[in-house]
Amino acid sequence: MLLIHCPYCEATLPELEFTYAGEAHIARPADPSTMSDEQWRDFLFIRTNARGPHFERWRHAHGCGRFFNAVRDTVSDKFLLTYKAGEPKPESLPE
Amino acid sequence: MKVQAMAHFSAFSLLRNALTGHKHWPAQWPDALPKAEYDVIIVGAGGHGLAAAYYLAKEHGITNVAVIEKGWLGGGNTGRNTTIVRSNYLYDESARLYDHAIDLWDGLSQDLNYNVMFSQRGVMMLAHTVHDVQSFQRHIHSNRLNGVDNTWVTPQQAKEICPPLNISTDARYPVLGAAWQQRAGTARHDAVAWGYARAAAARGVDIVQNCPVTAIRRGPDGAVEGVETAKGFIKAKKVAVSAAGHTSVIMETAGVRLPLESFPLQALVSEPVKPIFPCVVMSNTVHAYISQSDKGELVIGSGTDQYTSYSQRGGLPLIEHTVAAICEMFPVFRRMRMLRKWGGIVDVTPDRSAILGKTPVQGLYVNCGWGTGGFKVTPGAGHTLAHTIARDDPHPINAPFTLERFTTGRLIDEAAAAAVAH
Amino acid sequence: MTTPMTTASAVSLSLLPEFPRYSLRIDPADVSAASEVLGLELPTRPGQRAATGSRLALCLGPDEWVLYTDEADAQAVEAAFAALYPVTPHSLIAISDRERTITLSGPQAAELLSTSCPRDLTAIAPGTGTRTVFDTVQIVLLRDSESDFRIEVGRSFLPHVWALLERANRELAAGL
Amino acid sequence: MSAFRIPGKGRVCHDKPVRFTFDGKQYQGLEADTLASALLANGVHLVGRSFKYHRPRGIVSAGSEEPNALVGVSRGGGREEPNTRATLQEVYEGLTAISQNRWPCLHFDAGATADVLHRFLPAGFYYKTFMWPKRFWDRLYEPLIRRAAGLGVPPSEPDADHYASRYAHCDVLVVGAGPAGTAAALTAGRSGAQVILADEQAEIGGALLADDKVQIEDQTAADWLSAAQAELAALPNVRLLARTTAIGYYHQNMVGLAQRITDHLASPPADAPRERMWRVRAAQVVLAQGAIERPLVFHGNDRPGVMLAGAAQIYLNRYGVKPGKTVVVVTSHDSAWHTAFDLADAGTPIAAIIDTRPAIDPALTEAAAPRGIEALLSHTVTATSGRLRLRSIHVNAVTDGKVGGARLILCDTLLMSGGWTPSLHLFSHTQGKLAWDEASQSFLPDLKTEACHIAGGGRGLWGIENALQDGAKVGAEAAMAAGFNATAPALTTQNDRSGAGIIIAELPTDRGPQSTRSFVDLQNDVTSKDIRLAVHEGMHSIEHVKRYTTSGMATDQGKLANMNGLAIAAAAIGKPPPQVGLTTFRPPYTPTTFGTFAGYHQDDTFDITRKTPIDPWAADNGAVFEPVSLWRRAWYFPKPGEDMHAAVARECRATRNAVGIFDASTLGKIEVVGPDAVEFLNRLYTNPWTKLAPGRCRYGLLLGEDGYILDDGVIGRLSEDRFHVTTTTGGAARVLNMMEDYLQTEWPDLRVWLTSVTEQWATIALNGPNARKLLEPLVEGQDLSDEAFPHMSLADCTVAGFPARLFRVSFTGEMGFEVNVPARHGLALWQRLLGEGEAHDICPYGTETMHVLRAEKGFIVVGQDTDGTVTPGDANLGWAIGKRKPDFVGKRSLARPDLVDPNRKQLVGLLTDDPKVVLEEGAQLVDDPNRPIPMQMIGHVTSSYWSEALGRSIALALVEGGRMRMGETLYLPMASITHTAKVSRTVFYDPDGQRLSM
Ligand SMILES: Cc1cc2nc3c(=O)[nH]c(=O)nc-3n(C[C@H](O)[C@H](O)[C@H](O)COP(=O)(O)OP(=O)(O)OC[C@H]3O[C@@H](n4cnc5c(N)ncnc54)[C@H](O)[C@@H]3O)c2cc1C
Ligand SMILES: NC(=O)c1ccc[n+]([C@@H]2O[C@H](COP(=O)([O-])OP(=O)(O)OC[C@H]3O[C@@H](n4cnc5c(N)ncnc54)[C@H](O)[C@@H]3O)[C@@H](O)[C@H]2O)c1
Ligand SMILES: Cc1cc2nc3c(=O)[nH]c(=O)nc-3n(C[C@H](O)[C@H](O)[C@H](O)COP(=O)(O)O)c2cc1C
Ligand SMILES: [Zn+2]
Repeated sequence: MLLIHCPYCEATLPELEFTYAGEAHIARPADPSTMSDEQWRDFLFIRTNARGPHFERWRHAHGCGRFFNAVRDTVSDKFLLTYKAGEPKPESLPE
Repeated sequence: MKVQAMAHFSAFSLLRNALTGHKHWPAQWPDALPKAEYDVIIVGAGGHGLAAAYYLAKEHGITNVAVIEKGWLGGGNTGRNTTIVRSNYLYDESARLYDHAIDLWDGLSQDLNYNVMFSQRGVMMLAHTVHDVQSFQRHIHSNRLNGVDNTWVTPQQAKEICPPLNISTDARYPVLGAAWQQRAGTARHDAVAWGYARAAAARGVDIVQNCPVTAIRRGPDGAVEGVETAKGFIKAKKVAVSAAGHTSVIMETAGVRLPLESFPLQALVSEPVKPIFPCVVMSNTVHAYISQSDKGELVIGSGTDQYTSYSQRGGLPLIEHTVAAICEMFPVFRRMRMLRKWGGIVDVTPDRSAILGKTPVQGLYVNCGWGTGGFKVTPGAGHTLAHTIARDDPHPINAPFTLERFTTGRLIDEAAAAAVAH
Repeated sequence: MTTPMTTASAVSLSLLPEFPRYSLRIDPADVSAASEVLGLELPTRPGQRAATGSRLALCLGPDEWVLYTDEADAQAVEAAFAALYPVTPHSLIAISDRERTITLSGPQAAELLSTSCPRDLTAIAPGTGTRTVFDTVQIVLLRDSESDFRIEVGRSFLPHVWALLERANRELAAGL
Repeated sequence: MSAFRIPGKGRVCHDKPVRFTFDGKQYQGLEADTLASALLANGVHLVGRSFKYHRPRGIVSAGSEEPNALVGVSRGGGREEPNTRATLQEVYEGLTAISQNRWPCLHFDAGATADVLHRFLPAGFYYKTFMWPKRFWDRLYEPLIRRAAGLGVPPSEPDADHYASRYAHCDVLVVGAGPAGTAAALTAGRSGAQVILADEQAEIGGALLADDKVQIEDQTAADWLSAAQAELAALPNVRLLARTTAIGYYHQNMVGLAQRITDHLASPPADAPRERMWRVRAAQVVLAQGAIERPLVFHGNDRPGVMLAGAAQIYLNRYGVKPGKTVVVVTSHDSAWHTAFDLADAGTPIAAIIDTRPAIDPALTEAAAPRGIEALLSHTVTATSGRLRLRSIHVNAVTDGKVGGARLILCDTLLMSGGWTPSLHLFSHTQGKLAWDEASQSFLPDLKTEACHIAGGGRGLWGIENALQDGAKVGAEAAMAAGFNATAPALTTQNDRSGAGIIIAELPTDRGPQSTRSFVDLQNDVTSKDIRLAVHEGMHSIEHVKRYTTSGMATDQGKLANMNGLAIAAAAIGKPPPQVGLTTFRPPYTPTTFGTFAGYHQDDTFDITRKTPIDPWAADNGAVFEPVSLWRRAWYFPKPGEDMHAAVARECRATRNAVGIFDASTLGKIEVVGPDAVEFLNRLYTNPWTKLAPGRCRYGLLLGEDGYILDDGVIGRLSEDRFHVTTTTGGAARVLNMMEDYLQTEWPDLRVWLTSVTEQWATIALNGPNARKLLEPLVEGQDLSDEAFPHMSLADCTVAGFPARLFRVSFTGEMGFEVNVPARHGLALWQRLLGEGEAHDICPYGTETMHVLRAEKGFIVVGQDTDGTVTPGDANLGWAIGKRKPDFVGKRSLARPDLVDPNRKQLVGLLTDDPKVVLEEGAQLVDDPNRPIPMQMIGHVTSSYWSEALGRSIALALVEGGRMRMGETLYLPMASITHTAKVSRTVFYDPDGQRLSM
């Protein structure tokens, strides 16, 4: 069971309060109708599935209710960072 | 072409070797060093990759083949699954593929000259809700018209087949009936990998272990040129990636992004006990899957964790839930003990069906997306993948399992239809 | 469910009758407006709470509070927020019947909670509260003192939570 | 008192005899005995049979690493269990144990023929055989294999016990309470840190429990331990957990502890759980698991009477039990010498100490001489004899690597020690890295991935003083890392028998490799020969060796076998051990009952059952329930003598002819409030919302971004900025989560707030021509006439005196109302309506009738008529799409090539040619039933009922190009009959909707 730092509650809390919400920074296109079938497929289905640091979303569903972003190493399952939704993708990652 | 003599396995050869102290068994597969070039390279020595190599050699006469494995062969999901084999899938495309596999399973021991312990002890899928009943009936009718055996059994019949089952109507998830596939069952996971490896090696295939493929190299025309590995570059005009949970990482190096996510899937075994569990029971509603192996341990499968991971670990809460569900369905097991639990990395597609075929890159083939349920299809996947590689054209059976379907929307959504795992 | 009595209990459990309760959602930038209307400073950190008279507000998230009051005051609260809406839009929803409240008191109350609540209860100071889970059920947990807690639980989840608490309470009483 | 028990010695209660039975024979033990120590005290070594060859086996160890002494234990009432380790099970009055894996009895086991045939049954033999004739596999070979395999007999009755769980948080968790762990806990505890100290033994103390020579701080080990125990028990910030095994080290310092609570009690209190799972989250973890002694591998090393030397020391000093009458020790480590001395001092003759080493600390040989012990250095054991108990051994000198002639030594007990292996199982669970230590020929902890510390024997330290001092130091480090001020006390000892040794797996032998039977994995009967065979056959990875031979896969998970197996495999492969490496350790550390994992999730609390406020009435009135997601819903209300069909037909009739009342409380309800609420719904749902007037409601359809139907429900506009959204029962949580997701991450600029009110409201639906007549007199504040309150209206008002949110909607095609009242009033309102309804022939109906009535009207049920592959167009819901909206969730997907294919499956009605035939839901449709199998299918039945109103069957089906097939005959081939049906519209009843205002 992971421990997750909620950037809104500013507390590190048990995974049972959180739900995973898929890869982060995949913004819904502003005007989907202009997208080709391939572009739309990429938006819908293509994922990085990174081995190593992975940018992903979580929701503190049974807490403050907020969606937020996280960087987690998918090899060790360790969180490197969490940050609020809407904040830019961090340029560098902590060790 | 160096073809290794394969000692014939039989009770007689076992007897003969016993008398000479088992000194004369040859290696089941030699430790190959990679050559500079092959006709075909298969990345990943899981059951699927090894089977593809075997069928390339056996059915297409292509023996200048290497299977390149980053660790030890069979150490991926092939070596860590709950070994359930069945073919009662809903859609025509799936039913054909999985049933093709069952046809190959039946007789595989003899074909490979390796006892893979394919045991048609039957698979029972429990219906706990009215919705389950509707869904299973849909499967049963569809299967019948597709020539796949699958029948409805009442709770009483289910209990006769599987005596430890609790069919009390007071249960939180009462058994309202079950879908029963008699031809389905289990096989010995390790033996499948080893049997294919040995038979492929005997036909000249090189199996290179401890050799991670780090990238796929493409030429100026975009076509595949070979693979970069920990042991250097190896040339090949045809490369097939069959690396389960790691597929997207490798394919990315060829510039192909896939609709895949890799999740932890856990399984566990109990201490070994005398025979108590005659068949396989699956409950999708509570996410628990159970059978008893020939060695006597209960083999139990769980669901996937919520987050992607390559750690082969998985969390405790899920296991607790699965074990609780098993105890609910089989209250006599509460005093049984868990001996060991482990995780695998399963590659899941949006429609929970596989991707098996050509890719946009010339000479690059992919076999992935089997998620929580690709052990059962090992012979079928290998067989059709070999065909696809050899002819550079899919076999009719795997033709629908393309990448294009994610663009067109022609999904093969078994999960949406039934929320079925394994 | 009527208030059940437990035998051989280590912690005394009771079920409160329904009382006026609201979910307040408002933009964090507008909190002061809501505080003014309510006559109490709404805390802005999840977990904190503030009270005045019969009114108690617990901050559950950056833009979410749960408000408690009594029957006599309910109309006034609703009216005040209704008046605020045209100026400062927000959402105030009556949820008096959505949850039920269980009180736990006794020196072993925290221990009882720890049978199914994954939170570190020492980090929930008296006078604070939080949303969390008990077993697989979402709850709001309020700590009133070292040894007094309240669990707010969705009413259809109450029997499950109650059954678990009773079982664990008997277990605590058995002392093993 | 038996010949093997030393009066007054050890920590057992000599004045508290306890009777128990083993294989039906009664024995006496003492309180604080384990079953193993009690059996040994009675001279019983033979306790079980091995897995494969059914060889007689005795007690080898004194801990959880025991591979042989597994017994069945039962205490009645489904409290029976296989494979219990006699070395951990404490005796209690009345304990009943039996031996396993033997037939007809332990002393004579027919299964032992496998032993005679062992040459034909090497590692992996089954992969090579049993293939011909093919059909014999399922019928003969496999059943035979299965019967021979397995160990104990599984329980046959449901377990009567219950299990518990606990979450705990602490600063320092110490695993293992030997000298190292105890000192660590004391040090950390004194600093004020919250400490948990867990040990799987019945008492804390570890090695100290079995050492009566060492003095700590000028006290005997026992006295020091008592004082330490007392101090720890008195510290309020320390929790001591004996009989508690750390089973797994999970992410971020969460450690699972399995506590055994009642298994040692003769009569457990009723409310006490049998076992408890602790999920401990620790800031710092100290692993002080100690070390496990390695057996030696030699011909015949598995006979009853062959035991680990350290175990014998425990039996002697902790339990006051002598292991046998005449003892020989074979070792490569000093520790076994001390065991021999202790035994000799306690009066057990030691025939010889055989040490493989040519030279050792002279102090040892000097200490042996006065005790009359013959010390044989540079010697080896090459054979043993004795069937059910050791009788003699062959001892040979080894000179320059050459094994000399054998000498026979008579003995009934052979104690062995191949050195010690640090216990790093839990450390390995964290994927921490191990480093090979050449000197000790073992793996030691290296790179850590978690905040953990290893102390004592676990990092290869030897000696009580070392362990104590290391434990204190590490305990202080851990406490400091957790933010406390701690200082390690200097703990000094006297008479600490520290020592050294070399690691040796296989003893030198004069026998040919083919004629030895030297066991590496005792339980699974894996011999050194098997391991070499595996390597010879190309298994060059230790993981392959493990799986091919099954070494390390038994219930002790290789605690005894792995290092010896590795040494032998590495030699055969020709690589040093660290290059070959170990197999992966996995949880649980020792086998743990399923009950412990399940915890409270058993019987009534296995899973949540959500019930509506009206459920008690339904239960009292004979409802049959069905589970729908977590809810239980009333399915139908049979009257005495009615079956489901009759009850549903009656409920349908009553609703169509008079009025039916239905509990719809489980429907999801979300209040959507804010200036941008309408915009939000426009973006989310397919329908247009801008023009919906306050007081009116509309059917809403929600898609996933992939274009498939996800949910539906009625959405009412309460005021300009306020909507009441309903969802399906199963979809409630999912839809709210999806709404929050879009709101928070895609459209944070929208000023909208969402609140779940599912449970706030009890929802009662009234449907039928009498619905308004019944309701009208009870409503205040709203005119119910068609003009004032037409179909698809809503209003806040009062119903029967309760504040209510009233909808005029219909899911049945009859005039319908849905009354929402605060949940506390739901039951009262229901009863009131039923009472008032008597005059209007009211009838309660359940979900089945609801399904029939809506199917008659062609209304879909999401999840039944749709399955995650169905678009609005497929479901005839194209009308629900706001054509002029630029975008909504899922819109773009609807334009994908396959989703505009005219031949997609579309929802149609089906009327069977025989009106009496009710089709099976899920039945498949074909257009030509005479094709061979596999037959091309073109659709399937999604809903099918007997329609009481129409006096015939009706069905809905998804059919390829269905809308173009109106009137076409299709076929439904069943197992023994083929039905025919004509494609029809989906609306079967009252197609013009006249009844809505009747
Ligand atoms: C716990 C669990 C239970 C399951 N239960 C069932 C079940 O009951 N029934 C069922 O049908 N299916 C089940 N499955 C799924 C099934 O195990 C898999 O679908 C199947 O084994 C996949 O086989 P494979 O050969 O494609 O993959 P694997 O066996 O995973 O083989 C892929 C190989 O590729 C190698 N590889 C990866 N990256 C590289 C690289 N860069 N270079 C070289 N080699 C590489 C890996 O090391 C691995 O050996 C289960 C899976 C798990 C984890
Ligand atoms: N024969 C001997 O003389 C002998 C044998 C063993 C150890 N020793 C001495 O003891 C010293 C070791 O002391 P130590 O404290 O490191 O080890 P220890 O063996 O004294 O204590 C380890 C304790 O950890 C417990 N344990 C192990 N795994 C556990 C788990 N998963 N969960 C719960 N409990 C678990 C064991 O029950 C044991 O009580 C050595 O240095 C050695 O000198 C002597
Ligand atoms: C069907 C099946 C049966 C197994 N039975 C046993 C068993 O009896 N004993 C055991 O120790 N492990 C058993 N395992 C688990 C393996 O030891 C191992 O955990 C698994 O292959 C995953 O590998 P890993 O744990 O080395 O990562 C079994 C695995 C499978 C797939
Ligand atoms: Zn939060």
